Formats: sequence, structure tokens, C-alpha cells
Amino acid sequence: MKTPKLEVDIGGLLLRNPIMPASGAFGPEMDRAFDFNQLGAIVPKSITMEERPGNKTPRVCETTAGMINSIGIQSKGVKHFMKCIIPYYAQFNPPLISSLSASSIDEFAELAEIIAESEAVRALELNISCPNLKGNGLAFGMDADLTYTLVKKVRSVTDKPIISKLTPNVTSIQEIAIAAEEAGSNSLNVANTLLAMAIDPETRRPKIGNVMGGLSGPAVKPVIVRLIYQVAQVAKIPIIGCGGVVNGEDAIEMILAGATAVQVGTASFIEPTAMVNIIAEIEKYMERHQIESIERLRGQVIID
Amino acid sequence: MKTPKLEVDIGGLLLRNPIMPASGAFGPEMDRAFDFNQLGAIVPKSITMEERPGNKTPRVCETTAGMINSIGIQSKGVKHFMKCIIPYYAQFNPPLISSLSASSIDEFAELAEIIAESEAVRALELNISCPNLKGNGLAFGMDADLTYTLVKKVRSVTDKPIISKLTPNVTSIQEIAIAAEEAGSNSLNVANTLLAMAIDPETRRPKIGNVMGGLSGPAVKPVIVRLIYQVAQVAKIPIIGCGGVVNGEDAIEMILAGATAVQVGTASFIEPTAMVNIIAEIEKYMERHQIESIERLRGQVIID
Amino acid sequence: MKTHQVKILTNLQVSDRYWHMKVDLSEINLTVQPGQFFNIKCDQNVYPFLRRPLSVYRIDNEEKTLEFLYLVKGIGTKRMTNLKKSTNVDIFGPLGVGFRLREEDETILLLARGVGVATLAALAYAAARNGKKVHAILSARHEDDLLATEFLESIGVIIYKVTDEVGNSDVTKVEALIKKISLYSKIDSLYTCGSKRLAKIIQKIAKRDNIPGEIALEEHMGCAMGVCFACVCDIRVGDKIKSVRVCHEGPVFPIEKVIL
Amino acid sequence: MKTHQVKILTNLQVSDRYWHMKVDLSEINLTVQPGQFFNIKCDQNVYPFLRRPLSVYRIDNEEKTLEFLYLVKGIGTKRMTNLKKSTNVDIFGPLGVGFRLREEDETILLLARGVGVATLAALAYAAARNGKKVHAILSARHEDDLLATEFLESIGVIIYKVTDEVGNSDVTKVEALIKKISLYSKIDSLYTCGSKRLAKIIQKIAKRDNIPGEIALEEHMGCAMGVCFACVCDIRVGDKIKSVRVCHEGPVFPIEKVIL
Ligand SMILES: Cc1cc2nc3c(=O)[nH]c(=O)nc-3n(C[C@H](O)[C@H](O)[C@H](O)COP(=O)(O)OP(=O)(O)OC[C@H]3O[C@@H](n4cnc5c(N)ncnc54)[C@H](O)[C@@H]3O)c2cc1C
Ligand SMILES: Cc1cc2nc3c(=O)[nH]c(=O)nc-3n(C[C@H](O)[C@H](O)[C@H](O)COP(=O)(O)OP(=O)(O)OC[C@H]3O[C@@H](n4cnc5c(N)ncnc54)[C@H](O)[C@@H]3O)c2cc1C
Ligand SMILES: Cc1cc2nc3c(=O)[nH]c(=O)nc-3n(C[C@H](O)[C@H](O)[C@H](O)COP(=O)(O)O)c2cc1C
Ligand SMILES: Cc1cc2nc3c(=O)[nH]c(=O)nc-3n(C[C@H](O)[C@H](O)[C@H](O)COP(=O)(O)O)c2cc1C
Ligand code: FES
Ligand code: FES
Repeated sequence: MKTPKLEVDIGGLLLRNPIMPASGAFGPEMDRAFDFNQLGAIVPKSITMEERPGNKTPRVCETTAGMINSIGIQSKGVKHFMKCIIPYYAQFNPPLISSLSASSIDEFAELAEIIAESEAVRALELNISCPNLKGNGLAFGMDADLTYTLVKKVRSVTDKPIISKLTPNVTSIQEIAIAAEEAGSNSLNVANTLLAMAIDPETRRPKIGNVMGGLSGPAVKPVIVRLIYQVAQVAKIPIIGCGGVVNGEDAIEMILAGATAVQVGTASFIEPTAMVNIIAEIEKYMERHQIESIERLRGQVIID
Repeated sequence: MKTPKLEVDIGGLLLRNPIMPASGAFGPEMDRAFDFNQLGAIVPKSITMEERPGNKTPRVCETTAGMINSIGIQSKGVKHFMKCIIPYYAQFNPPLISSLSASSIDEFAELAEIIAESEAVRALELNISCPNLKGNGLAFGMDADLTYTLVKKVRSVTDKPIISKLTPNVTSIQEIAIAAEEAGSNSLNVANTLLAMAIDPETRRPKIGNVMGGLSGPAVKPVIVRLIYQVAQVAKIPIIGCGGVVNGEDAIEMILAGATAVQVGTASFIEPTAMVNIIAEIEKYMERHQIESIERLRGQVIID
Repeated sequence: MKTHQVKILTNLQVSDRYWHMKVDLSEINLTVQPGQFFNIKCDQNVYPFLRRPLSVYRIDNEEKTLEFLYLVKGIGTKRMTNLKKSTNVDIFGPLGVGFRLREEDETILLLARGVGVATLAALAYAAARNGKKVHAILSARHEDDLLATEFLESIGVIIYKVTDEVGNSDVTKVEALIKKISLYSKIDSLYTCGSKRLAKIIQKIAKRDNIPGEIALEEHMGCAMGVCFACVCDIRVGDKIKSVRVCHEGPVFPIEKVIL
Repeated sequence: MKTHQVKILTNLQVSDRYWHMKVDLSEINLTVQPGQFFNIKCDQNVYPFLRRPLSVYRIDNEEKTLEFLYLVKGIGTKRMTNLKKSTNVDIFGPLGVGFRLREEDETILLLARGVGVATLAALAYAAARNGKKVHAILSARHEDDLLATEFLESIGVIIYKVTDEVGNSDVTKVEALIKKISLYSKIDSLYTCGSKRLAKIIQKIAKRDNIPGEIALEEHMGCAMGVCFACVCDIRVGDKIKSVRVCHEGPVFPIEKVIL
């Protein structure tokens, strides 16, 4: 067999392989761990218009097979991003997907317009699902109408591919997915973190400063796989799976459920080279199963 | 210090301690593992009006720190329940809480009426949140209006305490909680399982016969603690926490978040005596922290 | 129905994919029947989360030991191989209903595929000790996967090895073999485990020749104690279909009742 | 910035709540500075899920060994105690910015509370080897919790023990002690770790006497490599407040910059 083909197309953006970092779990500091050119894409931490301090510490805590974070989008603002971050990532081959966060629909559009101007930015990921912005866990992505309006507005200011990052904390993710697709998203990220909380029985205090935060890691994978499967039933645009992927088999599982590409977050905290290991494991799986192109696996879960 | 007081009142039903089984993870067969009289209450598997076969096997699979089940309420029907199950549990001291499942609002009311007639049944738990009935994960408890109508209807046929078992798979559990409370629930169970899915990359098949199922076990605890905390902000009636409790500290965590009582499900599969161990661990915790009554801990998470 | 912390006497690899674990029961008093199983904690950890069911491979009431023979399949059995001699392992059981060995039987025949021999070996031992003649057909993919043959031979079991490798393990050949055995040795009872395909032969012969037969089934388990209804399978009772729990009404069932 | 599988040479309990682990670095080439840390996998398992940060307690460049001294606090450090001699442990590092030992200094003073000594011991060792005079005030709840005293004494460090038990560990008494030491020995640099309460003394003295000082901070960590912004704290730069990452810009900071 020839070496397996890993190329995928996430709504007009071609990737050499389906593996990329999850926003907020990746940074320039990791270049000492592995060569960024091996990635399918580069996704920096969500950026906001203005500088933001982020939330109180502790900002992370461990749970069984997972972690809760409430970083709260600590950001140096879009100016610093355009001046320092984009040029840095521009030196690598994988396309740069910029993740955006804002507190109003207009701000989302403004920010998108500014960032899309940079040639190096090849797609925008709209973080409409951060549970850590307002302290109550609410997000734009919890409402289909808001999602539609928001994405539509951003669509009107840029032709670059838009990835809408959905929240898992909803009754019907299908509804939100359809809204995002109809408003002009080119692909969907399924999904952000599960809203969660932990209390230390000894101190009786929440384990993170912000009381609630987002749960990530292997604990959430079964919920995310279900969401991918549900979205794949209704969406025509590609899905990027995200949540709990630790190894190549996890990525394959998401692809079988319907994902085109896969993001890896927390796993990099435990094994900094997790992403390149996962790419190698996917290749091995494909060789073992004689699968020539990863596209052949997409949505191929067998339902009797 | 005197021995700690563990008594709690869950909406008109007095329990000698806050620990009881989660429906579906308990049965007469466990009487060889421990004395049921040690429990706060007894909660059998959800019962349906007619006999039901349940779902295809495999019905369970393991996930990281959790399991997915799609039993699908295998039930021998209410007649058998009245004749065989109730009299069996009636011989124990802890109050019997009967869990009900039905496929329509009218059926819920009919079933409630029949079961409430039995003197031994001291409260009804309405399983309006089972993700395994229809194969698409939908449940009455995902809609506030349906929840209101359903509970109201059941309220009209019985004066016994009603526990509404909520689903975690919603955008706003607060909304559903309020609907259930306003319709006359005496307490709220927070919550049923998270809708989930797992695929075996080798066979490419879903790991459970029913494709999707409910996730339980330690993996879900941080989500459940968050839901309890959210419901406690809006509900006046007692909350029964359920999901991922394995030890006494987990139960304390839920009580600090706002729960009055706590159900234990999957943990019993790993350690059949889990519930009595948890009761002992709660007592030890209370002694160590000089807490005279468990009620003193309820909702006492410290938020700065 | 209790969990026990028992000391591991040995936990050793016996072939490419199989391991053998022996534990000390001298501290506890257990009556264990062939065909029953234990649900075993693979690790003193939350991961793997669920216990794993293993049949009793051998019970030694004098030495007060219990043995398991297991195939390394996935994460749970893989981690089981890390359990160290002299440390404790947490076993829950004995669980389920075992085989029925009939007093009056003089000769029995066992048909085991793969790790199914782990389940039937304890029965063979009990039968041999009771003075019965035991024929055992052991089927596997390769010669290497034929387990416990020495042990079984040492207790006087007459063994017939069939493998996919050699090509004598398919249904027709095994059926012919059983026919041959019955020609010179009247079979009073039949027992099988490990392959539904092979079990069909037993079911057929049992029915045709009116010989009692039993089969040990497997199903994914949650609680292993009859409360969760994860491990159900359908059986035939008269002309009705009934749902039973493999962990509770089984894992051993009359061969004529199972639906293969 | 890499993970390394290194062999455990010893992993032993040294007092009621403290353990000491020594690993073999002979297979890899690492330059490790006092004050840097490693993020350690407590178990070859998904549980505990996150790594745990531990300072370098001692680096021996001749023997090619690395040592950690750790307090058994919760689940992670508890499981660390199960790591067995001769097996491998997965360590990620060295991480962060270590202490700056100034060439010109003749005498330095360390103030460590509790397990803070684990962080300062490597510095003491490096300073002593460079011919500097090292005063170390070690503070703890009980005499029993005063660690590494023998090791430090053996390399010529002058030790002052203060404990809550004896009642000489409060802020005023420690401040008086430092004053007394400075009377007969001019302190060129100050270093502290393990207590913000005590660090305030160092900050005050450093400012008042214009002595350079450094502190090693702790914060809950996610990635430990500067990407997640979990471990931030505020520092003072001029009259501005700046957010820095303990794992990346730290864990060692100039004492005048930290906000205690
Ligand atoms: C009553 C009973 C007795 C058994 N006795 C023995 C025995 O003596 N020796 C032996 O080697 N094995 C025996 N088994 C099978 C053994 O329990 C499984 O092989 C084991 O649980 C697999 O665990 P794992 O973690 O290694 O694999 P996993 O990683 O959990 O799974 C690997 C594969 O095995 C399948 N699997 C998992 N659990 C089961 C199960 N309970 N039944 C069937 N398939 C399963 C999974 O779906 C998956 O495809 C018995 C099973 C039962 C129900
Ligand atoms: C840079 C750095 C260097 C360190 N060096 C050492 C050392 O050399 N020796 C040593 O014994 N300890 C050291 N620590 C502290 C050590 O990392 C924690 O004690 C350990 O992570 C606790 O893990 P656990 O699983 O035992 O406790 P957990 O069960 O995780 O937690 C127990 C308690 O400790 C708190 N805790 C957990 N992680 C941290 C953390 N990173 N910082 C502060 N509190 C925490 C928790 O909130 C909880 O209250 C260092 C910490 C940092 C950040
Ligand atoms: C520390 C941390 C910070 C995060 N910050 C962001 C962020 O800025 N924007 C965003 O869209 N998602 C953020 N996330 C969510 C991740 O991108 C991802 O959706 C989530 O972690 C689930 O994937 P995982 O289980 O692989 O980590 C963050 C997650 C973590 C753990
Ligand atoms: C095997 C199994 C069967 C279940 N059956 C029911 C049921 O019949 N009715 C119900 O309300 N919940 C049912 N549940 C959900 C549990 O009652 C409980 O909500 C869930 O398991 C979370 O708690 P745990 O993490 O402690 O197990 C079932 C759970 C399991 C694991
Ligand atoms: S495994 Fe629970 S009933 Fe059999
Ligand atoms: S721990 Fe992630 S930035 Fe410091």
C-alpha cells in the first residue's frame, strides 16, 4: 500500500492532515517540543479586541479523567495579535486559523474584519461557546437565533472560511449547527468544553476561582462523539471534532462519527508531542486497515 | 461530639440518611451484599405500564472513568411490579420511592395513579429524562412546557411526594427545574445520564447496540455538581444529586453545591457495598469537621 | 455476594496471548462451582473503570486456591497482567449459576473453543474427580492457543485437539469427531463454551440423541449481580421467548433453551 | 522541552509526610538549574490525569542523577509514592526559569518554609560548591517536618531551625533572626520559597537594605509550558501591574516585583 492520504478539506481550507490544536491549549512555547510544520493547521488562543486580564486563580483543577479550566480568555488584544502573534505563526506552513472571542455580535464582526485583513490568517474560528466569559456559563452559541445573526454578520465582513465553534451545553446542537450553517459557516467545531464545577470538601470552596469552568479531557469524549454524530446527521459542511482526544484511535472514532478534522487540547498538557503522535497513530491505523485516504473513514460508523 | 445527624427531608419524605440508590443500578439481588435497612431510601428500576423488552445488546460499554448504558427500561410492567416488587421492598424500613417511566403524559399519570395506590410506595420519581427510550435521546424533560404539563398531570392524581428526575442534556436546567417546581414537584433529581456515544475503531460499530446511551460514573460528576449548583440558585424544593458519586467526599461535594440527598448508581457495580461505605465516610467527614447535622452543609459552598 | 481482597500467588504468561493467575483463598471460605465466575478489578484504580468477568478455571479445595485463565484482549486484561505476585487483587464473587454435573453420568463430553476451555476445565476436573470419564474437544486457531491440555491430560481427560491451522476445526469435522467418539463411548451429558458456531452442533446432537447439554454464555456486563439488565439474552422456554440475565440466571444454560 | 522516561534509582519515605525520589539521568543530557522544575506523571495511567510539578531538589552532574523531595498532599503525590525502584518515571522538563546566583556574592541567605526547602536545596548546593557562605533558615510546623537538614549541613550550609511547635517561627521572630545573622555576616542576596507570609520579611529587608532577593512561587498548573495561562500571577513592573506565568516567566521572580 502507498502511504495513506491524510489530506482533508474543511470548508475550502485544505489541510495536509486532520490534526490541529484546540484553541487555548497551544502556543509558541511548544515549538521546542515538536515541529509545527507537521500539523494540519495552527490555531492560537482565542483573541479579543481589547486586552483582557482573564479570571481569578486557580484557573484549572483536575477531575476524574479530565480538567476544568476557567482561564477566561486572557488576551493582549487584537493589536498585539496582529503585530506579534500572526507574523510568528506565518513562518510555518500549516494554515493559520484565528480563533475569535467577543462580548457582542458587533464586536465579533469588527474583530473578524480586522483579523481577516491579515493575509496569513486563512480562516476564522468563532468562539461563540466560551463558558468562561461572563461567569454564568452563558454563551452566544446557546441560542440558534443569536448564532445565526452573529455568523451572518461576520459572514458579511469576510470571505475567508468561517468555523463556528459550538457549545455542547445545549438541548439541541443540531438546531445551532443548522443556524450556523445557514448563516454561512464553512465548517463547525464540535465542540467547546462542558460547563462544570468542582468543590473541595475540605475547604468548601470551588476548586477554581471562577466557580464554574469548562470540562475537557477524556472524560468528555463520549459526549463529544455523540454530538459529532448528531451534527453529522443534519449538517452539510465539514465538522471539526474536539474534546477528549488523547490518541489516534480517539481521532479515528470522531472521524467515523462524522468529523473531517480533529482538534487536540488537553492531551498536549500531559504529552507535549501528543499531536504528532496522534498523526503517526492515524497513519498506522490506516495502514493496518488498508485505508488509502482518511476521507474514506468519515462518517463510516456502521449502524445496523 | 454526638454522632452526627444524617436525617434529611426531601419534600415531605423523611430519610434517615441522604444516601439512596439511583434507579436502574439497584435490585433485590444486592441484599446479599448489604442490609437495605441502612439506606436512606429504596429506589427500584424505572417501571413502565406494559412489559418492555429493552434495547439490543451490548447494552453497556466502558469509557474513560465512566460507562455508557442503553438498557432501555427493560420492565415486566406495572402489574408484576405491584404484585412482586413492591411487597418485596415493603419489608425494609427505608421509604420506597418508585421510579416511573412512560411514553406519554397520560400514561405517566395513569401509571402514577396505579402505583400511588400502594401504601408501601412513599414517593414517585418521574423519569422524564431517560435518553434510552426512543433511540434518539429525546426526553420530556428537555422541554419546560412538557415538563410542566406532565408533572401537573401527575400532581392531579396523587398527593404523594413527586420527585422529577431532570435531564442534564439541556441548555438551561434552571428553566426545567422551575417548570417542575411550579407544576407541583416536591423535589428534583439532578440528574439523569449525559447522552453519549462510543465507537469501536476496529469494528467501526457503536459500542452499544442502541447507538447512543447514557453516560454515568465519575467522568460526569463535574457536570452534575454544576447542574446542582445552578438548580439550587433557582429552586426552593430539595435537590437529590445524582451522577458520578463514588465516595463520601463526592456526596459531600454535591451537598455543598446544594443537594439535600444523593443517589449512587454505577459505583455499586464496582463496589456492591458502595452505598453503605459512603454513609460511613459521610459520618467520618462530619465528625472530623465537627458538623452536627448534615443539613448544615447543604448549599454551603463558599463563594467569595 | 461480596468483594474479597485475595493474595495473588502467581500471575504468569502461559502462551502468546494467555495468562494464568492463581490466588489464595485460605483466608476466606468460599464454595465455588465450575461455571461460576468472578468479576475482577483489573487495577486498584478508577481505570479501567469496570470490573472484568472471568470464569473459574480451577478450584482447589485442599490447597485453598482459585485459578483463572485469561486471554489478553483489551485494556482490562492487559492491566491484569500487571498485577503482582504477593499483592492483593479484588475479586467479586462467586457469581452466577454453574454447571450441573449429574450424579448418574458416567461419561461426559466437553467442547471448548479458545478461552472457553478456561470455563470448562473446572468442570472437567470436578467430573474426573468424581470418577467420570471425560472427553474434551479443544478447538483453537493455532496449536499455540490450545490451552490447559497438559493439566487436563494429567487428570485423565481424553483430549482431542482441533485447530483452524490444521483444518480440522470446522463444524462438519467436529461433528464427525463427536460421532466417532460416541461410537465407542456412550456420552451421558454434553457441555460447551466459547463458540456459538460449535455450540450449534451440541444443541443439534443433544436434541437428536436426547442427551442433556449445557452451555456457558458470555455477554458484556455492568453489575454482574443481576440488577442492571446489561447482560441479557433471550432463551426459549417452551414456545415462549424469555429474557434472562447471563450473570444471574446464567452464565450456564441448558443447551436446548439457548438461541444460537 | 521534552518528556523523558528515566529510571528510578530510589523512591523512599524520609519522614511522616515526605518522600524522596532519585532518578537516573545518565541516558539523557540535561542542563538543570536550581529553581527549575519538572512536571511529573504520577502514574503510567490516565489517573491522576494531570502531571504534578516538582522542583529540582538536587542535581548531581557527576553521578548524573536528579532528585526530588515531595510532600504527600493529595492523590497525585500519593500515587507517586507507588512508583517503584528500577521502573521508569515520565518527567517533563526542565521547565521555567531558575534562580540567579550572582558571581560576586559571598554570602547568601535562604528562607524556606515546609517543602520550600526542596526548591532551595539545589540552590544551596550550587552556592556552596561555588564557595559561597550559605545561611538557611528552615521553618516548619514540627521538628519532624524540617527536611534536608543533614544534607545541607554536610555541604557546609549554616542552618537555623524554627518551628511552630517551639514557637520561634512567627514573622517577628524570623525577622529578628535574620537581623541577628546580618549582624555578623553581610548578606549579599536573599532567596525564599514556601510561604508568602515569610516572603514578606524578605521583600521588606531586600527593599530596606537594598539587597537583591528572589522568590520561587507556586500556582496550580495546566500545561507547565506557558501556553494555557492557568498559572498566572500579577507582578509589579515599575508602577504597572503585569500578568506573568509562573511556569514560564517563573517560577523564580525578583522579590521586589512580586505582590504578596
Ligand atoms: C461470565 C463470563 C466469563 C468469562 N470468562 C473468561 C475467562 O475465563 N477467561 C477469559 O479470558 N475471558 C473470559 N471472559 C471474557 C472476558 O470477560 C473479556 O474478554 C474481558 O472482559 C475483556 O476485557 P478487556 O478489558 O481486556 O477488553 P475490552 O478493552 O473491554 O474489550 C475488548 C473487546 O472485548 C469485548 N468485551 C469486553 N467485555 C466483554 C465481555 N464481558 N464479554 C464479551 N466481550 C467483551 C469488547 O467489546 C471489545 O470488543 C468471560 C466473560 C464472561 C461474561
Ligand atoms: C513550580 C512548582 C514546584 C513545586 N515543587 C514542589 C516540590 O519540590 N515538592 C513538593 O512537595 N511540592 C512541590 N510543589 C507543589 C506540588 O506540585 C503540589 O503539592 C502537588 O501538585 C499536589 O498534587 P497532589 O495530587 O498530591 O494534590 P491534589 O490532590 O492535586 O491537591 C491537594 C491540594 O493541593 C493543591 N494543589 C494541587 N496542585 C497544586 C499546585 N501546583 N500548587 C499549589 N497547590 C496545589 C490542591 O488545590 C489541593 O488543595 C511545586 C509546585 C509548583 C507549582
Ligand atoms: C486551558 C484551556 C484553555 C482554553 N481556551 C480556549 C479558548 O481560548 N478558546 C476556545 O475556543 N476554546 C478554549 N478551550 C477549549 C479547547 O479549545 C477545547 O475545546 C477543549 O479543551 C476540549 O478539547 P480537549 O479535551 O482536547 O482539551 C480551552 C481549553 C483549555 C483546557
Ligand atoms: C445500567 C443503568 C440503568 C439505568 N436505568 C435507569 C432507569 O431505569 N431509570 C432512571 O431514572 N435512571 C436510570 N439510570 C440512570 C441512573 O439512575 C443515574 O441517573 C446515573 O447512572 C448517574 O448516576 P451514577 O453516575 O451514580 O451511576 C440507569 C443507569 C445505569 C448505569
Ligand atoms: S451484568 Fe447487570 S444484570 Fe447482568
Ligand atoms: S501552566 Fe500553562 S501557562 Fe503555566
